[in-house]
Amino acid sequence: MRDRGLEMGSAESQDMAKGNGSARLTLAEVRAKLAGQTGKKYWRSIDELAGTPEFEAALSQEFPQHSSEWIDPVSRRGFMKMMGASMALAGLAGCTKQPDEMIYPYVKAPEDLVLGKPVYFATAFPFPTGAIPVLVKSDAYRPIKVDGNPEHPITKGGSDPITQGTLLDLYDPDRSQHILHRGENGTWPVFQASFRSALADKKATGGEGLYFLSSTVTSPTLAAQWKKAQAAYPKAKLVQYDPVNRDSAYAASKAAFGDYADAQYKLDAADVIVTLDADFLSGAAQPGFHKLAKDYATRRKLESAGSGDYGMNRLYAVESMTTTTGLKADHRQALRASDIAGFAAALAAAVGVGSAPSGYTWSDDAQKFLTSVAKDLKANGGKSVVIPGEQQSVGVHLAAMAINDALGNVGKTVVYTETVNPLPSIQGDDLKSLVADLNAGKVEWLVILNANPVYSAPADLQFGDAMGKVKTVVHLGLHNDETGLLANWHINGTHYLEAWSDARAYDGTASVIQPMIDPLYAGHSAHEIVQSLLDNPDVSAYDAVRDTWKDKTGAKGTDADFGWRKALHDGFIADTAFAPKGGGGKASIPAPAAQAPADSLEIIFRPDPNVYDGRYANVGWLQEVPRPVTNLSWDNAALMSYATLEKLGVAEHDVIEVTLNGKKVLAPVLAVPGHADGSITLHLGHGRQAAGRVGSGVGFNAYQIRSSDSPLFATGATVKKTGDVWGFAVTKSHYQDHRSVAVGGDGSGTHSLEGNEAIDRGIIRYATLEEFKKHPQFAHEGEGKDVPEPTTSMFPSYRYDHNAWGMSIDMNSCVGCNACVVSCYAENNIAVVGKHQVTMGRIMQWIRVDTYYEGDLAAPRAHFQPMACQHCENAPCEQVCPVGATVHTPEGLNTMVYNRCVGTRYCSNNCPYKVRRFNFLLYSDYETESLKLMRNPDVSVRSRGVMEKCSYCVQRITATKIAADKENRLIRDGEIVTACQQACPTDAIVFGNINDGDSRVSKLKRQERSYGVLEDINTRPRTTYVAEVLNINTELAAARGEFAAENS
Amino acid sequence: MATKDAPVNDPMLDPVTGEQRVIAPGHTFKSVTEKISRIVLTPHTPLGWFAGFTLAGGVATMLLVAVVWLFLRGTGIWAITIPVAWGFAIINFVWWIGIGHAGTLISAILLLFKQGWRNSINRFAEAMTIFAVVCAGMFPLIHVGRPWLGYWLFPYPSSMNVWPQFRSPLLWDVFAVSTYATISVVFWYIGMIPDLGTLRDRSKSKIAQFMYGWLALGWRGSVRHWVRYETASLLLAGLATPLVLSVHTVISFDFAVALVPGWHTTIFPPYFVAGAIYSGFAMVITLAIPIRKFYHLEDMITIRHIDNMGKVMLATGLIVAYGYATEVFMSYWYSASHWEYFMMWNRMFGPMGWSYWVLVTCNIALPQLLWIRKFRANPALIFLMSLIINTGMWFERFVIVVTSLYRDYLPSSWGTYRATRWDYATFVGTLGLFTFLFFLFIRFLPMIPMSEIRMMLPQAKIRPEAELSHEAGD
Amino acid sequence: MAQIFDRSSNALARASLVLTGLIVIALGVTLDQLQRSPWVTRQGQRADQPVPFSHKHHVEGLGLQCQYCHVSVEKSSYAGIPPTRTCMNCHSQIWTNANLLEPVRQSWATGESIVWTKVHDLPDFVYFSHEIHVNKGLGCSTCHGRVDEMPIMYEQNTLQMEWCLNCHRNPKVNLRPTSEIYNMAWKGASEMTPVWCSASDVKSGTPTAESVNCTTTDPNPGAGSSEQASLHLIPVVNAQTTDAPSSAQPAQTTSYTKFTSQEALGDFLVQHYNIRSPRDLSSCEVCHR
Amino acid sequence: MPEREGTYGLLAEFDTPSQLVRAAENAYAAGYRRMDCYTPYPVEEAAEAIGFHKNEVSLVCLIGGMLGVTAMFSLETWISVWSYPLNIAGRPYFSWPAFVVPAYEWTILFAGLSAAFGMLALNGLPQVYHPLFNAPNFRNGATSDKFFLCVEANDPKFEPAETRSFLEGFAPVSVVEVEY
Repeated sequence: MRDRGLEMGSAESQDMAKGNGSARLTLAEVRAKLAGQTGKKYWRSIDELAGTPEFEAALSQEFPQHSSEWIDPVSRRGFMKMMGASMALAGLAGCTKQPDEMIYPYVKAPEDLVLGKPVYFATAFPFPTGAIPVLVKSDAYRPIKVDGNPEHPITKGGSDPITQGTLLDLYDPDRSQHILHRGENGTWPVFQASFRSALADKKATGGEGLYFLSSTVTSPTLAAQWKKAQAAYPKAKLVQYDPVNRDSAYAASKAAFGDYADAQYKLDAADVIVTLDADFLSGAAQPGFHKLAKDYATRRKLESAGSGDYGMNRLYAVESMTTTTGLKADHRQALRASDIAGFAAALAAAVGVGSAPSGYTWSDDAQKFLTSVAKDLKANGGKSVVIPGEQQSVGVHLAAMAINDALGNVGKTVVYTETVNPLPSIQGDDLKSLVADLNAGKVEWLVILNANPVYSAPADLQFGDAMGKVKTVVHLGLHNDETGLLANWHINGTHYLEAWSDARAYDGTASVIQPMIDPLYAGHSAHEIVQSLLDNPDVSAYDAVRDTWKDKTGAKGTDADFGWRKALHDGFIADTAFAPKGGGGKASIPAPAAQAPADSLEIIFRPDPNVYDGRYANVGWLQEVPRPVTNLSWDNAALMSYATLEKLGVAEHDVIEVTLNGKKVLAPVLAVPGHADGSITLHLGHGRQAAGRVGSGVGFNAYQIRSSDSPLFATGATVKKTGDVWGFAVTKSHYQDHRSVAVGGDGSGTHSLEGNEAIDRGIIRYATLEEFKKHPQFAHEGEGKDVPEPTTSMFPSYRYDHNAWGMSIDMNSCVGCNACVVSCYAENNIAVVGKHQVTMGRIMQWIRVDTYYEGDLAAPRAHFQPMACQHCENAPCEQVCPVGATVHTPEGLNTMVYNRCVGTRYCSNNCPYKVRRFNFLLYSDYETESLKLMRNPDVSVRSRGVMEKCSYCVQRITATKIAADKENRLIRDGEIVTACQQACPTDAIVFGNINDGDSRVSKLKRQERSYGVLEDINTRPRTTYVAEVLNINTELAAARGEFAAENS
Repeated sequence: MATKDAPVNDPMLDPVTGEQRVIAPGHTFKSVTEKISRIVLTPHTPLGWFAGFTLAGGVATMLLVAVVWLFLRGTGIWAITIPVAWGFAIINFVWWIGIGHAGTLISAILLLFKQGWRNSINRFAEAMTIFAVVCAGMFPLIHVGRPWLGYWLFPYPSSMNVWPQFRSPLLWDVFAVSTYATISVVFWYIGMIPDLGTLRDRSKSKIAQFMYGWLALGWRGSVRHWVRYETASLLLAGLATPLVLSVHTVISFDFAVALVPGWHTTIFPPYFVAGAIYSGFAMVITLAIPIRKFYHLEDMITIRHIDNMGKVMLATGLIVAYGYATEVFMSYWYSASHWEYFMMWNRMFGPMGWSYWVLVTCNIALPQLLWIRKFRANPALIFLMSLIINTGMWFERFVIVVTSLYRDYLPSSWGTYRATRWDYATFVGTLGLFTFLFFLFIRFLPMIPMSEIRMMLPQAKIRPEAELSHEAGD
Repeated sequence: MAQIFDRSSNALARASLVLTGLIVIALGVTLDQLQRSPWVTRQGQRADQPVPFSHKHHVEGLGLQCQYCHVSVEKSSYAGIPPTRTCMNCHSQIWTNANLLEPVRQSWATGESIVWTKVHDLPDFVYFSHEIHVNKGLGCSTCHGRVDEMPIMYEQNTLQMEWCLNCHRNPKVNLRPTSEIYNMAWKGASEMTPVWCSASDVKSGTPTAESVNCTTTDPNPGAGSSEQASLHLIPVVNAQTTDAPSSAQPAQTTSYTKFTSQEALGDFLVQHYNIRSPRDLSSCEVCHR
Repeated sequence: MPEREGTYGLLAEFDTPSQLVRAAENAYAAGYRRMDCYTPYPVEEAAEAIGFHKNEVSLVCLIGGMLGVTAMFSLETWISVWSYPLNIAGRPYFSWPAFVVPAYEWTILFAGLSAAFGMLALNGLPQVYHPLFNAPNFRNGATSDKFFLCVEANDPKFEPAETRSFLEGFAPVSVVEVEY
């Protein structure tokens, strides 16, 4: 196995050299090694379509997968279906009887189980940036939905795509299911025996040569266990490494405080927010995302009626890669990542700390931006905050600290606490020294805990080869991944929903992580492994965790377990939040390195918004859900601005060879509006070799050119055109508007056609705060923005006299993070269709976040619009359905009756919002066992040839109605929560009864800013949008000539 | 039409009117009967027929394969997607139905207008109608996601207590098309009964006699029968006329009733009908010219016919052109609707604008040649023109279906459409099926109605007593 | 020239025409019948089960409550199929070595489920909830028939959509007091079997089960057949006991109405149980999601 | 049908329609009623000659049409208003404008079928066996190029010898006796 493993390694490195060149053979090899089910349709088609080079080559022909069709099992089954179909055609369908179904009752039924009623458990999802407290819906003890814990002070119920996606991660059929020893099946006892005997030898030497390499340790218990172990084996070493880590922040805090510290921002108190490449609105990659997003949004809901500025905050963003944060910002300045340190220093100087960096020159716009931001900050001392980017240099963090300190924000909008992660460390340096020890042959036992360094370590470290020098490598992980395949021992790990552990959230509040289900494949957790170093090796994780928190979860009166049970019930342990450190630390801003020459090309490495550093590469939902900003599904790309595109003389879809200090990678080009010129962003986490059937071979592996010295961004890259072309699965068409003014364009040719149209058509309506104060009715002024009278129709309107369900979406709060989309996938059993189908435009998601770019695509403003079925009262789709498969309910839902649908697709044609989705092929997976466990039992799984769409989560409505009817009462406002609403971290989505004047939704609909999309064609949508209001800095706007046009 | 430029001694010119004759001179009841029935009753089939028949059969088989694959995999094998959820299937459907219309028009409307010249072409025009409807009717069924549930579109007492939804134009189609098919077949068959009698009486082989005998239902040409028969034909014609107009109107409703910009327009019914006749006549010519050559029917299908059909095409072509013009006018200026405006701009200059210009060229520009009489009188040229027009009319439907759908209301969900090999296979396959059926028809049924030709011979004129007595004398 | 056909052919020809018509009609009728036939619906068919469990014996004979086995019928959409333990509660004492019960003991010993064949099998896209039906006054026997008289379980009704709709379009014909849900012999109100009901002044929020008290025995024998009677002597009983089958004792100081027709009773219950309107109940999303 | 014996009638064959018409006219004048002409294409004059003027096909057609429209329109109304009323796109249950189209189609369908089958029925077709087919020359010409006048034996005025000579007065190609 070792040798074959090395072959693998070398084969891989060749492939890496060839970038995403034909990796098929290796892939096949890897898959052969993966012990998992095979031939499951869904997965088969996925990895067939997942953008392997062969496939891409075949894209030119219309139908790539046909070659293989006849031999795959589907078609054979297909033939049976065919027979069935033809019988049916003979008119027998009405009379074909369904086969016998069996009932498997319990032998001993659990006491508290009521079949058919879901149970909710609180736990937490340990993410490197801090625990995300969640509430898990469990049906017959199968977790079927993960959502934010509404009672937790930090998330307040919000979640994010990754948290939602961890559900599919749990049921991923490609998870490693066995312990492997040199490729053969091993057993836990055998491993323990050999491990302990090894330990016994090491005891004498204090654990010399015993190394642990773990992903960031998030569990205080694990930390405690390790500290005990360290005591027992003083010479043993623990190295933590995640390719996306917080080294800059830690280094900065170490410099400032002499000890590691975390910054905790309180945006509810901030009137002015300045981000220095900090993307705090896209997802969990930013520590405290949920709280930050929620606090940010509450200050933009304009609900504090009337007076003054409505308590609205103002957001300035400086960033390199375009992010939702930047696009939501009132003012945005794109800068190369390498310039931001300088900019931060300059900003600091402008507000009176340190001195402006020498030799830095700013563009005119940037200069104006700098001055007015500084001015605004100074004007708002104590009410402002500067947030440095996690993926920015130490300098930026120190500058931010200094500015916040100078402005007196510390203690008000930002506090410093001890670190959320129990064992903070500078991971990059530790990894380097580990590799040094590996190469020096100092390492005898290397135990890798939930990390995948062979894939994700910086290329220059050659981790794979270094690891080859170790006698025994043990790999614990959910998947038998690139690292596992090279290890002597692979131990299948447990998912966080399967095992006991604990973790701390943003503010330090600790949560106990409790298992929702028995380990599906009898996996083992890091706790067990570390525990086996101690003299009581068999202490279970449960006991360890209880022991950690015993004094916080004490007895109450006679009830010994009260505190513990409360902690489990609430999902967090009361008052375990950190106390703020005093003062802002003594941050001195280091002089930034000289500004990189204007014509140099820099590469920025960022975690992928969906699959993060690659650990979620096999989660179909996350692969398929289009990334924010780029709308790119199933791939990563070399992201750059249109200007850079021209400068490099390449076009979108071109495959280029990016060379960075000697290392090369092939990457297809995709333009990103507003991206900083002269730099290319590469998303990490793609190009996996052994992720599984979904994730393997998707995209290219950016780690191949990442170096340990400059892991965040690096200047001095060169680019070469290869002549190949790559088909992207971009879910929104993006054209530039080349129309002359005469035919409705803007004549510039640099604006987005879709964007211009969206504004002209009144789909997007917004105003600046000033305009809003002048014209509160702005959302209804101008052509195409008036609502037809009910009498416009030649028919009398239908009366809805009991409940009338409706939804309101706040365009100000929506940050386009896609949490709602993934949540909808989980709630409604939505199928993953694979790259080819997405490319053809057949993505199945019921809700999507439409992104419209406005203005010059070099520095655009964007608008995010969550779009799902609008449940029009005059639903165009219903009228044209020949079989009445989609009809209106007495409560105004536009229901889709799957089992009545014959699939004419007429409804989709006639839907002006194009929110209907059609099962063009058999998309739902009826075979894979693990996925059956995951499905929501209250929603039908749609088969081939059937239309589907958002149902306002009718299953939840019906459940609530039954509950209410039993008690002969009306449904309370807020009693029904749709899946998207539940997931939304910013409460942008509100659902309820619009006949009830006091319901939140009807209050929102009464707001003057509330408007319906395409209302003027008299569809009477039940979903309405609250128009956006921007709190712009008028001086800056004037200076930069923004909003010249819009001032209506 | 002027006669001077035509040579006076041309036998095909009527010395009195100077017009092109409908039938070449010198034909008797017998010769007509002989000439037409021989084609069917001849014991040795021409090789050319076999060749064509086999070729057509082959292409039809491709259709079969395509459909089987479709049922195996689902409509996903086509290029249809969101937003373009209708593609080739519906385009072909409309196209074929349109072609069918000429048959009914010739047999019904021209009958009502007492256009004698129609007689020699109406039989195979009707046959063409039926086969076209067969090809068309297939599409609504196979294009749905779950074809095996197609019967849900008919109102029948199901155990689910649910019924079709009568507000949907698609359901109107079901009734329109099924009615159209039924009536066309009946009309066709009724019209054939006397000729089947002839075949029965002229065929030598027992089997032929037996088959034609049954089909002729024992027709014996009683004048009483003839009178009822004539009434029935007239009534059927009278019914088929509004029917044929309604059918394409209803089909245009599929689009006109929807709210998609480019579909939602009131001018569709008339210009769909005109378009249908346009393409229909084109197809009649496409068929007539080779047949008349192959079976030497120049006497029955004369230049007069071709010329007239050319005129009809020109006329309908102009109506269609007017339709396009109106569309442009309405969307660019008159409607003052942003949706309409953008739709038309996009249709002409969007990524798929090329298809619009193809259609303009084939349907408006080139057919202007039909003004030239010489052109109309030249079989080869007009045959070519008919092909061009058929292409153009196919593209008209492509433009309507695809270029309206792929960019409609919400810019975020604009898409595109790239036909797959299965789209093409299905379309070409129907062409095969159509010709396949047509070959069977010309081999086993009289493609020109003998009884009606006889009626047009000069001998058919009842002459007064006097001549008769003299005639009786010798 | 001779005739091609002989005389009889004429009759044949005409007959065949007529016949074709008849055949088409016949075919239609057959298919229509077929889709409703037991062959399709399994109505009345007795599947062979691992254990020939007799509801008749357990319910009629031993008088077991429905809920003793189908525990979640009032709490959840599933009525619940009893775990092996429920069987063993008794059969560890009685019939401990009956051959018929071998599968049960097997299951108990091995921990493997007893695999029953589903008798009432709705399609997967139909979402039926026992909970709401039982709580709104639809008794077991309404759908399942006289289970207490079924030695082997079978499907009493077709469970086809049209059958469901019959009731959803006109619930009152099947409504009964929630206290009578488990009464297998319930026949509805009639002259012979009158029902007395009293609505405790219903405010919103009173659970359906408690909003109405009903009894099948005249609450005031004295007052004879008086339609209305105000009672002060009867001791108070709370809703729970009125829920018990045919509780003889209605609540205090409530005026009882006597119902002698299901029509009238149905109307009363529809009003006091807040049964949704037929339009609401026959809306698609009620059963399909 | 009952076996009939003897003569069906006398069949005179002519070459031209004109001769036929003349013969028919005279025969009618001579008081013959039970007779019929057989022609390879419709010769209205001949029908006139033997006194056959109007027929009922139109009436049948009309009835059929009315049946069609009523059937479909009431079906639609019943389904959408009573059987299973559903709120479709906020349209009223009785959306009569939409119901017109199918009703219209069924009008034509029923009318057309009635016209066609009515015609056949009134003509007594199918009748694949007919005594005339016994005539040696009938099937040679009746459906191609010859014109026949048949005076039937059951005509009161029919008198074999007399009628034959009467017919031969019109210079027919032949006069043959047709057996049942």
